[in-house]
Amino acid sequence: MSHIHIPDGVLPLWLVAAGWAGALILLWYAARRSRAAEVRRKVPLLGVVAALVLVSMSTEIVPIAYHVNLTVVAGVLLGPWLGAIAAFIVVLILALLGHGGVTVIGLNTLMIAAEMALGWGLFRLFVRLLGTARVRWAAAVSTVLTLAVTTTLLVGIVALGGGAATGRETGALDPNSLTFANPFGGGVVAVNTLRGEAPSPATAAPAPLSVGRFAAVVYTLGPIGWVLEALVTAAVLGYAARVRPQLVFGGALSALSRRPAGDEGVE
Amino acid sequence: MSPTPESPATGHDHAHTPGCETIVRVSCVKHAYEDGAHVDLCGLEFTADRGSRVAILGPNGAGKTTMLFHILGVLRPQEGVVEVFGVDPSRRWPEIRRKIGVVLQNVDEQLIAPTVFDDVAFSPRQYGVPENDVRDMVETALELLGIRELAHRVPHNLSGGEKRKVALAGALVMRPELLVLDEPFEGLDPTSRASLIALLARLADERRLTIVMSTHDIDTVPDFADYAYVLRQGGHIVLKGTPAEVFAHVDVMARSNIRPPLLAELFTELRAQDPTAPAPALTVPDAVAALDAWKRGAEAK
Amino acid sequence: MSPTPESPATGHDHAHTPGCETIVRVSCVKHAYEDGAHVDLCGLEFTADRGSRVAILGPNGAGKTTMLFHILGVLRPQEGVVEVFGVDPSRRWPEIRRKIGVVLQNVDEQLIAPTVFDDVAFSPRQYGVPENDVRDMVETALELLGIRELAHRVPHNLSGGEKRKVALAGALVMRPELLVLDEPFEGLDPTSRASLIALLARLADERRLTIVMSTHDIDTVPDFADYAYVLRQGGHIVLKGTPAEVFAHVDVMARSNIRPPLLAELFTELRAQDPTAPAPALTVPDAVAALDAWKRGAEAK
Amino acid sequence: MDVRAIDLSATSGRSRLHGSAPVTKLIAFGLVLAGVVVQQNVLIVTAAALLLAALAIGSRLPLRQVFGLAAYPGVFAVVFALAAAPDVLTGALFVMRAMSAALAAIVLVFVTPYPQLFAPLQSVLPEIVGDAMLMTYRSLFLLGEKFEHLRLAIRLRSGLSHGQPVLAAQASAAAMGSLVLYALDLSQREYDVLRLRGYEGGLRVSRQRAANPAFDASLLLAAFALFAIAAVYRLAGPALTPYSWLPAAVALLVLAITSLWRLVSR
Ligand SMILES: Nc1ncnc2c1ncn2[C@@H]1O[C@H](COP(=O)(O)OP(=O)(O)OP(=O)(O)O)[C@@H](O)[C@H]1O
Ligand SMILES: Nc1ncnc2c1ncn2[C@@H]1O[C@H](COP(=O)(O)OP(=O)(O)OP(=O)(O)O)[C@@H](O)[C@H]1O
Ligand SMILES: [Mg+2]
Ligand SMILES: [Mg+2]
Repeated sequence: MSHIHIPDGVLPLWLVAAGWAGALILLWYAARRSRAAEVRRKVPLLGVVAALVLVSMSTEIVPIAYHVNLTVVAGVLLGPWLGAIAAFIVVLILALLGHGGVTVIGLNTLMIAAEMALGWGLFRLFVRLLGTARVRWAAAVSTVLTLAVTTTLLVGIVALGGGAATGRETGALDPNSLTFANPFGGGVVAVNTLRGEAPSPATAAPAPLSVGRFAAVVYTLGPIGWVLEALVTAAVLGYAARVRPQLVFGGALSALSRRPAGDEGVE
Repeated sequence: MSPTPESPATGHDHAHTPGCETIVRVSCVKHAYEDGAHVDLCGLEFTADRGSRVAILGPNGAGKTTMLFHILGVLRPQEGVVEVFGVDPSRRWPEIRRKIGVVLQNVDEQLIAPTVFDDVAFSPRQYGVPENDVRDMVETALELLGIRELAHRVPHNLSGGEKRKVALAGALVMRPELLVLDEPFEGLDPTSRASLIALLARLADERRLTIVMSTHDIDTVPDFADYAYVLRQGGHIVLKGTPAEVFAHVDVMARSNIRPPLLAELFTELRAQDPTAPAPALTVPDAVAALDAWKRGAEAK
Repeated sequence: MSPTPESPATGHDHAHTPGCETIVRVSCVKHAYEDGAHVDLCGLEFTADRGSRVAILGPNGAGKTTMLFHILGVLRPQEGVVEVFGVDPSRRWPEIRRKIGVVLQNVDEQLIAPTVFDDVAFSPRQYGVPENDVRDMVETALELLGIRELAHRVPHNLSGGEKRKVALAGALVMRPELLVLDEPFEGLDPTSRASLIALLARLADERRLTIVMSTHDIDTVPDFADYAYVLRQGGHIVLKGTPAEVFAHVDVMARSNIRPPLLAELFTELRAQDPTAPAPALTVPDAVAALDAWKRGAEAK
Repeated sequence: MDVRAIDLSATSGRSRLHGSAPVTKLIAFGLVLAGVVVQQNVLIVTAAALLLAALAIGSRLPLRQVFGLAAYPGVFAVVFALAAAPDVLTGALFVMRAMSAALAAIVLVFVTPYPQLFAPLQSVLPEIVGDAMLMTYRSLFLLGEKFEHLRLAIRLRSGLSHGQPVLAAQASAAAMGSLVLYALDLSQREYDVLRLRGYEGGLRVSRQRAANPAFDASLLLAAFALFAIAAVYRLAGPALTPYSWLPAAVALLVLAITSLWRLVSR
């Protein structure tokens, strides 16, 4: 997931403000758009899926210190509008844990909401193209594509932020293991602010950002993370499709394993 | 085929008979789940009168939870009639929901608010009760269950028994007339179980509360229930009556995968060996008295 | 203070005595949870010998699950000794894990594959058993529990009793020597309970399987267990012995919030009324025989 | 999970900070954050960080967790500073800014239960967002526990064994899949529960009130003073720079006294 681990007080104020404005507008709009769904159905679903993303982030796949994010899974289950709300909640709680600054909640919300929406759209598309029998393939391909696109989005933000952009989670690594010794994390973080030198922060010289170099590293190393995420997403969605197919193919809101009773349509 | 403690209920006619007001009626409801599982709650009619305590027994997967869900209007009958307070709960739940308190099988998932106080206050607040009255209602409910000191605790730090009491407080806070419990004793130790039974019995008497519950714990049924219904695999209701009446049908019970309570079994076996043995007693004091009398009778001869 | 059916186990010395090999030993283990809850499993020493079936009793929150978690090496004792197959499970779990099968309290949380077959095949596959052998092992395990027809069902859609059988098949598939069960009867109907007991008893006899389980269902203990341990609130082990020995200590049991089994209660009360009444019998056939003899004795006088 | 430790501290702590009104703490947090973000003087930011540390110590928070979490954004800031800062002072400024902002947020969550933080936000956000936030809180603990048990079951069934990365990864993915299914079924059961309990939108929590209004007032005052000093330094800039050791020294003194007090009154 392209979750920006930028501490408070680093990004330029206008970018932070624009992020907040964009996120709040999205949130209001999303709340309006999802008004059709019954409140008693969407509230628990939102809570459960947001919690699911948070829980998945706090654990790692054992042999490699990689933590999944399940944002594509969340997107597939929630759809784009509820996804935006879930994104905000996830980012807010992470910020209160010190993961990403409080001021960048807006930008992070936009990033994750985009990821969920894209994952949802692409998964729908590929399921239609490949058929429901190849749900694993559809999940994997749409995850890789989603992450590729959102990484590009991130590069865009870095470019916008000018020299001030900094460390982020690359999508392939557990943030807790992001140390200097780590070639991956260190590389990305270092390179985005370096010019000619080797990508080691220890020898880094102060210099403005090179977006080109940053992008080069992200696009060469990023795919490892995308593939891992794609494998997990494929496994999870494949499992879910096997046991509760209607939830995966119809979205969790559309699917009712039993008819809602009498007083539906409270809103 | 089975003892029926009352004439079969037909329609609403006796809903206004004082002292025998039928609160719940389930009549040959059929339900098919998506994956093909069928539950046909036919056979005898299920009724619960005001102030009575009714236990639903049956093997795993018989359809006890399905029946309770129909009573709560969570499921809509595809066939058959469900009436609670005279209306169809699956269509007109909002009209009757204030009169019904519910504790489901998994209490953990039923506690949704962030603190015990807020959780118990959940229903009154949703019904628009003013905040001051809400406070009084919540305190009364917590008091009733003896858990006032838990008010500001967080649900996930409570023990299983405490969670169950909080859920019960949340179900009782609106002073319901009907209480629906799905396996309320699961996972409780015998002493907690006994105190929960005593509490429910007291509530039922004080408030003329009607209680409908499903359980596997046969030995608590004689202590607790006025009436018992027995479901067979597939949902068929095969027995109804007072616990003593029901447990007398050892053969029917066995076909429903239910072993009679230990004491009933003991007395039945005793009688098989010795026809002079006393009739089944279902609670320990009754049994002691019966056995003592029996032995004295033998001595006297 | 309590009956001890064997001399206290000290060290490994008798680990090689045939017929009395100690498989599990828990000796004054103390555990403090993060939130400050303390469980001190002191008092008597807990041991389980090869081929024996041991029940752990105690009120809610006494520390039964905590004790089982220590036996499984999930928790590491801050004080005291835990030995399973002669080693400390929290440090050397990989050496002994093939010999141990586990079914936790909530079976829902153990279903990890989308079909029953894959779920049961989980452990063998993790050990790298060739796929052909895996198939045989899984079929044997399913056969054993009589659930072959479930092999291709989705475990999440099964009833509670069926899920438990699947979990048990998963625990038995590697032919373990020790089976650890946390409240295996919770939520099962009495007949399923009885058949599970029969199955476990058969396994224990056929395979000399050692079974350690916690339970609230006191009435099944006499049928099932060779030995019973009673925990008090806080974890103290206050009683150990055969079920008959343990249940004779009504006073100690009561202090552990445990009501004696119904039959024990019945006989105790009977004796209080009439001192000639027979000594407690714990199973129905025994009780019938004892009562019959008692009454005959009275007649003869 | 960090969340559980935080929740335990927030709901069971007995300090004065725990007892003050959540709104007070939120406003104070906003003031401190604003002061830190506008500040250009590293010593002033350091003073803020020291004062926050003193607050954490004085409130008997679990220090290892608090500082561990605060150090996490610090690592990112250090990396950034090493790479991008023109001089040591600016680098130190970035690090101190990041750490004191994070410290403020972390102290806030360690002394205020999440629902109490969400409650004021609820009034400014769309209803569904507020309700979903509260629902997330409960679900987080339900799912967290569930996932722990799933992983435990897998471990006991010999999954996640070392030396077999592919199998272990497969087992992890299976646990994740199982968790997703449980989550979906849970949301359906919660739907039933909400309906049975009469939910029609608008979850409410009872707001915690100030145990000691005087303490709340002084907390606000202190936060405002911090913000004011920061603003004054930002505006008056060079003129005040020679005296910027003063706030830092005062903060250090406060920290020392608090630590001593805590050691003594253990
Ligand atoms: N959501 C569901 N989807 C599909 N089938 C279901 C569902 N819920 C229950 N069933 C099936 O319906 C039947 C009745 O289930 P129900 O839960 O009512 O039984 P129960 O008597 O409550 O059993 P238990 O004693 O185990 O709680 C079972 O065969 C079960 O598999
Ligand atoms: N993960 C945990 N964190 C904190 N405290 C715990 C935890 N697990 C158990 N405890 C506490 O430890 C004590 C013993 O709990 P344990 O689960 O072992 O009891 P038990 O005998 O299995 O109870 P039950 O019959 O309800 O299953 C209880 O007071 C409980 O609150
Ligand atoms: Mg049920
Ligand atoms: Mg337990």
